[in-house]
Amino acid sequence: MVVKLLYFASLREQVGSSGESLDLPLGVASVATLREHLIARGGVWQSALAGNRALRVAVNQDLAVATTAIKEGDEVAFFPPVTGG
Amino acid sequence: MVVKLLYFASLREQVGSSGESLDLPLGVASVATLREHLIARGGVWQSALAGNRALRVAVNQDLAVATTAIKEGDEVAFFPPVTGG
Amino acid sequence: MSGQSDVRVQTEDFDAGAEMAAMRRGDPKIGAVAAFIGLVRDVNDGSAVRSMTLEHYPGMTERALEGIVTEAKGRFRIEHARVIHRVGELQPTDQIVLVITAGGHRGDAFAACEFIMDFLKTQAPLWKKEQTVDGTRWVEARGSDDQAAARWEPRQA
Amino acid sequence: MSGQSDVRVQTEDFDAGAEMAAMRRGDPKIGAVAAFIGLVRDVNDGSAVRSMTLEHYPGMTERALEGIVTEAKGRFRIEHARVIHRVGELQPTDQIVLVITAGGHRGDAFAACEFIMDFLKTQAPLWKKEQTVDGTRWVEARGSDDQAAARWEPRQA
Repeated sequence: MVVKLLYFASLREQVGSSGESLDLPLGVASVATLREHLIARGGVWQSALAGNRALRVAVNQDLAVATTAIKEGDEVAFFPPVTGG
Repeated sequence: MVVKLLYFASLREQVGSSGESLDLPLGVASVATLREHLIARGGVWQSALAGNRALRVAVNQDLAVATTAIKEGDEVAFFPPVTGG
Repeated sequence: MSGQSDVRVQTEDFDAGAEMAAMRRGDPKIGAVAAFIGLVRDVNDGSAVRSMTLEHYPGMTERALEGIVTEAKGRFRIEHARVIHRVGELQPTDQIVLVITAGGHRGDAFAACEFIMDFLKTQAPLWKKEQTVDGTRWVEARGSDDQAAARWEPRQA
Repeated sequence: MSGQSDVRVQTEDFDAGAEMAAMRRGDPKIGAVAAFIGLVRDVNDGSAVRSMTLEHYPGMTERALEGIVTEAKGRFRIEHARVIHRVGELQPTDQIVLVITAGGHRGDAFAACEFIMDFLKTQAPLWKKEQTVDGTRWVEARGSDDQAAARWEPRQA
């Protein structure tokens, strides 16, 4: 299934991309498995998304947790803790 | 000794005066004894200043308590609990 | 700091936006401005209010407000504070009081602003008389205001 | 209520006084208006700040802010609330964010205003990048902001 990925702020700069359309293999259907799938790309993806880094994830513009399910066509955004205001 | 007395808000209306200069007899030298002295006038003074009524007193523009001393030339104000803001 | 007094008691209306801008103008240490405006409502304690007259104790009112501002500056990390309170006759929707606090961070700015309002309500000699459809009456002090002021513990020596 | 959205995310500056006046205009039920302005300071975490760039997540930022305003209106007795947050490049002393709440009484107006700021700081997708004399850096999230948001207990069902 195809999902739309977005990257913001320091994470966007680290991976060198503001977003992409990605066709996910079978078995990648949650926030946690998607993050692992991206980490498996290695290089900047591994360092930017490593498990020990505090990152927030939103699915269809709602804050999500590791177990949140991902479906065809979803918009999934990865970003660092927010610092507005 | 002579002191300056001021009355505000509902108390001012009840006693029909915004203030007066008053020569106090010997023994009237605290907020409590001054209040008793005014109550002893009877009539509106008795009803407006009766002991069961919540009143505030300021001596020289600082909030005072019953035992606060009063000296020659002091400005003593009586008023109801405040309602600004 | 600004050369203007922190406290004003006046019959004229005030411009909250201009006062807030003046408080932070040219001071890059200010990261947070908190403000409060109190207004005349058209209903109070169940009666329609046509107008209101605010009485004060000239001299002591200013002195009491200055004392409250000084206390707030001692308790909280703020750079500036201003209080403007109107007196005289006011109509529903008119502005009554403005409190502004400014400092580095929001927690102290909010706390100082609310502190000043709570003590102004219970300590500053100001009295409201309402002209309602049911006649004229002096507003009674509220127990809830005493409780609000009592939330603030005595300052540590 | 006013026909205008409660939330705006924009590059342009805002006029706090005009926004506060618009929020209470013609509504005699409003007895209390609380407001907060956040500003760019010239020093942060010990470094001199020359300028700042605010990034957001178009769509989600507005949605998150609207959710926070809705939550505040459910928790507190307020009639109106407005949030304006700027994005793009800002300089020291520039305004960043404005939160205004308005209602019958001051306690709820203050609480709602502070609640919105605390959750905006921890929930709304906005990120600050500072240009300092020591180089460019992304601002780190503060534990003190998480603690401020955690003060608010979950809403009773």
